[in-house]
Amino acid sequence: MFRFIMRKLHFLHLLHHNPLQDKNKEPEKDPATTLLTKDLQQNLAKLKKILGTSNDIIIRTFTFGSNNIEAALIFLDGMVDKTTVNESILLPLMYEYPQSKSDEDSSWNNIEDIQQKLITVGEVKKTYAVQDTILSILSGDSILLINDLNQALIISTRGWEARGITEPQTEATVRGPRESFTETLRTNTTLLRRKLKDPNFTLETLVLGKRTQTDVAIAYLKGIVNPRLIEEIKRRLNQIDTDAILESGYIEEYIEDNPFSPFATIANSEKPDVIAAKLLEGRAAILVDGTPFVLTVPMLFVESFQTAEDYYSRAYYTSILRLLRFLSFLLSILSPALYVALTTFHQELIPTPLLLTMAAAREGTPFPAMVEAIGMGIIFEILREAGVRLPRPVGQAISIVGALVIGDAAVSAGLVGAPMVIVVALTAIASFVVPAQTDVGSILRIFLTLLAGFLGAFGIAIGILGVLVHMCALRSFGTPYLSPLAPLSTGDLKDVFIRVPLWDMFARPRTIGWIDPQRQAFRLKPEPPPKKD
Amino acid sequence: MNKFSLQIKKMVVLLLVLTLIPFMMSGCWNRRELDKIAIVAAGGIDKENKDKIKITAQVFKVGEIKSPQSGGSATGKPYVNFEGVATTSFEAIRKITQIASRKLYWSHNQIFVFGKEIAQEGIEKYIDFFVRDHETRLMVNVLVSKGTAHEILTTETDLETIPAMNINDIIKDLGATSQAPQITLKDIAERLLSKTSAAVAPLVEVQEINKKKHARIAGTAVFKKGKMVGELTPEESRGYLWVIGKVKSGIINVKTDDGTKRASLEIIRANNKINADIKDGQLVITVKIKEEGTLNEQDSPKNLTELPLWHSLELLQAAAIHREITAALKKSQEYNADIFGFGEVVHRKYPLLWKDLEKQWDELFPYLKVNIEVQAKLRRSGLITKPISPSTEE
Amino acid sequence: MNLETGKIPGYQLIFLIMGFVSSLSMLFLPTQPAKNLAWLAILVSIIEGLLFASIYTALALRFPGKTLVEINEFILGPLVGKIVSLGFLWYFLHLASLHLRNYGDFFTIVYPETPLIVFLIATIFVCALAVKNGIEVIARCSILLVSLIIFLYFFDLFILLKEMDLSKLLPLRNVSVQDFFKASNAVNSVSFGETIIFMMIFPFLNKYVEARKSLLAIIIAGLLIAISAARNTAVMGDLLSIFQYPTYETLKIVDVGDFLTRMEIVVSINFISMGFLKISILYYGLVLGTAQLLKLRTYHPLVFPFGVIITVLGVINYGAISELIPFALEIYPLYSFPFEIGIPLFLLVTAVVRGLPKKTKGDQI
Amino acid sequence: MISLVILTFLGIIAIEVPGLIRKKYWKELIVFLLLLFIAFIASILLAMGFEFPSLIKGIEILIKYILR
Repeated sequence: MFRFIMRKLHFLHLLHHNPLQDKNKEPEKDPATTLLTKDLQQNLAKLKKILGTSNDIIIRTFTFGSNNIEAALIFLDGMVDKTTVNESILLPLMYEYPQSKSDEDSSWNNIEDIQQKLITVGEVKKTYAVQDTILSILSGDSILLINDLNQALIISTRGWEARGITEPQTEATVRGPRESFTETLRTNTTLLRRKLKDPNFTLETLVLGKRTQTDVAIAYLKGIVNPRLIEEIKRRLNQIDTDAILESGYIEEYIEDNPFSPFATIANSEKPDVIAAKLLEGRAAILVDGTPFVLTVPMLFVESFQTAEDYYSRAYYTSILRLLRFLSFLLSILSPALYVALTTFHQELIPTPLLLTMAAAREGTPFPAMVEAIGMGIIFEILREAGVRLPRPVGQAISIVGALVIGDAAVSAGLVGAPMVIVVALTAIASFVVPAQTDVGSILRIFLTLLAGFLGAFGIAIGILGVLVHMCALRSFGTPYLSPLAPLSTGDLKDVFIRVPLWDMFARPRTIGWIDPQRQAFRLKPEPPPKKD
Repeated sequence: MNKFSLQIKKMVVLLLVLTLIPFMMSGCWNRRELDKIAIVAAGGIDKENKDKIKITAQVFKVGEIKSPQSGGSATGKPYVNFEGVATTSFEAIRKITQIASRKLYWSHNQIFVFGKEIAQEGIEKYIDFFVRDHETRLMVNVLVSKGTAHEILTTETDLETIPAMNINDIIKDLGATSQAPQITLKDIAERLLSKTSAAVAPLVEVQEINKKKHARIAGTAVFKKGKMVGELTPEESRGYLWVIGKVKSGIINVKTDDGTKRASLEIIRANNKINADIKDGQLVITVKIKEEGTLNEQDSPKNLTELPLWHSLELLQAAAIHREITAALKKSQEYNADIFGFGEVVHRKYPLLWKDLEKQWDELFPYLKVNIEVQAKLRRSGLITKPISPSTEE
Repeated sequence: MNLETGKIPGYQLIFLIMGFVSSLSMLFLPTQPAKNLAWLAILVSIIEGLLFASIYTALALRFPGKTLVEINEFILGPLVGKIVSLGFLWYFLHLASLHLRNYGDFFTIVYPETPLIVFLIATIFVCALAVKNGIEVIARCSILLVSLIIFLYFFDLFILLKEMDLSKLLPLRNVSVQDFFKASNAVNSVSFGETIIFMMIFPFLNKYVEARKSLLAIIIAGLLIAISAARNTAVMGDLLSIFQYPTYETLKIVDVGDFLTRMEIVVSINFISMGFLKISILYYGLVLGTAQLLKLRTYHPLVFPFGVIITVLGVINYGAISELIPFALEIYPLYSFPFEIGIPLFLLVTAVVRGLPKKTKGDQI
Repeated sequence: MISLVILTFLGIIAIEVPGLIRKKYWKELIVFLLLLFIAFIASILLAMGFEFPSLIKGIEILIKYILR
């Protein structure tokens, strides 16, 4: 026994060694880390060796100036804007350089001049390191190498085919902005910038992923956000040592507070207005190149029940919707469990006429209610998954077949009772009302239905208590997940079960935006003009 | 800390599995599927022979009541009566499982009927189970049959599907005439627990209409220490209800025009107040009734809404109420059963004196002096102010 | 030596104590001798409870940052202090098991065919999770659960209004003074006196002065129990005396428009959540106290072993529920006397007389 | 039943012990094992159907003895 544990411990120990880190311990042999030399051909050979022979790597060698200076422009086809390369780099070098420099003596090696006077591109940098040049090429910049110079110019020529800004696919709104983030980081930051014209809006970028070299940006509003939150985000991001970041979901999993929790502790959205609002509340956003989904931290549980539209439409109806969403969430996790508990343990709680109807419907069905509930739940999940994955036209066919099979055929064949179908359908619809918690809902639903099948209402209560304990213990970047409910902060309840009018929400959420709590003036309540006497 | 929370998670998963295993293994103890229970709608107890009782349980035949899938082609009665004979209630109920394919489920029991014989012998030993068991309801309506409980549970129904629901609905509508009390098991238990108060229960009988047996409410059964000692007629029953303040509605017929004509008055609301006093060393109970009614029907040609006649109508009404109360009081003193709970009133007023009074309440009650004060008002006269056939004499 | 790093604000203490005090009391209280005056007996017991609680807070405020176990050692010296602490730990252990058993017993009435042990294990497991997560999490759970319970409480009260007959509360001079105080004493020792466990929790308050809020919590919780007792009496009258769980039976009566019937499930919800809180708090105090007594660096490994011990003790506590009520009425007040008032009072008096804690350089709070 | 008890205890050990060893919390480990041993004996006895005397009866006798 003990030996077994020790062996297991040893194994755990091994796991802590990262093979990637080990490989990086002999950096001298890697040509990428060396410096550029003055010999152009040598440099080119080095780069070719690193970049390989892929045919999208374009190495354009040319000479310019009266002295026929050898130079090479290296870029990746498809990732650069050809017009920029042609008109802003090659054209000035090859046409204008001779005129401006021919008379003078060999001051051609003044790279400053080239950078300052010739290249008509916005962003140009110099570098000595091979590593930098490689990275720049791979991310779509062009590299200008000049013979006899041990520096290279990194010319920003990024430009590729990108999807335009479209309507958000996951968060539909009736009222409110319809733009959504795209796959390009720069576009996304621009969208945010346009919403927040504030010098305090800060973007900090870093590159993650050994092989994907994904640009990641942390966005926040200086002065509102808690500096320790930013530090913590950076700490956690820097700990990520993996070879690929393809989507923000990758990052999410690496930086969660409690990786085993079924609850998401990091929010995401593809709507710039949502992200801007969250930044304004004192949160920080993590933008990842290559995905329209932007992460925000810290996330509170109640955030799942708030939508952007809540703040664009009027307060009364929004408040009703809020309550409805909480109800839907409860329904989606509880209704099959309650149905099972009521029909198999607590029949006394069902009003007599209803009980008779339900009993009549159950007459002759072969499976116990719990098996029925779980089976129907699984069938529903299958249908849903099929509907999502299949191409649109087929997806609709699936839903029709599903509805027919479950809703009608199964009932009239006496396989399941009609009330069960109603319960499952209700659950399904309710679970879509709170999209952020849909996946948790599915897990909890099955968990609670099992408990209800074994112990009735007691089982449900024990299950809910367990979940509650877990949720109370959960934190998202240090913020209690159930705040402002537990720990209670009464001021923030203005935006939980109901939404009070905007003019009454003076403060940012206390657990998040306490650095600069007040967000608007008091007494903003609009009033009719005073009556003239 | 991070590693620790990881440990906690591992623990959660592991222990979840561990706790679930025993659940899986020993199955589901209290589970009863809806199609495995027989929903009892009514229970009845009869005397079978010297020391055995017969419990009748009326069970819904769920498939016959509503079958949404197969349309309404229900054949046969939608209920079935099971009978079990044994010495105790519990045993008799368990015996029913020998003939019924499903386990009886009492939580939706609507009514509970005692046969007359068993009521006269004493009900307290048979209801213990129904109060004690967690499945049975305390709010079940209790009644006493003039014959056997079994015959009540086999009566015909017209509007409802099964006799139990039929009788239950009749009892719920008792307020329309206020001629029998609505009594639940809780009320009976409360009265049985009290040393002085006597329990009552509505009385049902079987009446043949068009050769069909129908159940009909026929007054009140009066218990004394758990044994039925007598009956109250419907009128006396209302007298009883006046005193305890449970009259909701009903008709009072009074004779007008020197007893030649009649008028029907409807009771709209009534209040009661019972007070106990000791005057000159004698215990006097004062019952004050305040009643309001409307004139609903008259066959007198006179315009009864004219003031002097109106007032006399009010007095006649008060007198009628007074008569009913006196009749009920007389009966109860005759049976020596304190159905009104006067003892409790005295108890609350004179808690210290009560300790002695309680012991001699049986001797005291038949001669208890009760003052009845009735104040009756008429508020409305319906839609017309004058009779349809106005008087010819002027 | 930081066993517990969590801090709880004062308002959470109110929730904790309310949950703790009203847990069992909503369902079952040894008020049988007081008959229809149960509510009055409870009101009187609030005063006793306040007395007790003020002793605890006085002691806690004298030794800020110290739990009961540490105070014992500080005042009584290492050896005697440890022995006394051991006594307290036994008391907490026994109390936790007693409540767990009581809790299980209630559910065996609702689920007669399910073995008792299932309820004990399921409950103690959830409690163990909470205890593992520390006092902060228990306190946060208490906010949600107590809010829920208060909501349900007023809901109950509302739907029972129809069934109430306030004259059933009378007469006032129905019970002998002896019986009356017997009941109020028992109520005090069962519900308010057990707040001695909070001597283990006061040190984790954000501001130690807020320990005083426990008095407020006791008043609120006491009023809630008293009203619920009055409600039960007004609905059921003398019938109440024959029932094991009066509140449960009272809510069985509910019948609002043929739809809201048999609301006893509400009582079950109440009882599950409050029982969870009460057992968790006792369990937490026990585990923390043991760790402090033995000067351990963490209390986490003790949670599960103690969980098993509590469960086993719960099973062997008593044979039948009929043993419990005489025990709660006759023996329990005596048994709990030294723990609930005797020793705390002695500690306080000793501390005052000896002028403890002496102000030294190291000891500044 | 007994196998379940043993399984539970093995589970508890598997959860707690590795962490304690890794942190070199020997004292805690000893206390843990001691308590677990007590719990184990008690629950095995219970699982085997050993009839424990009623605890509150014992307390009652004790209290009455002290008071006398």
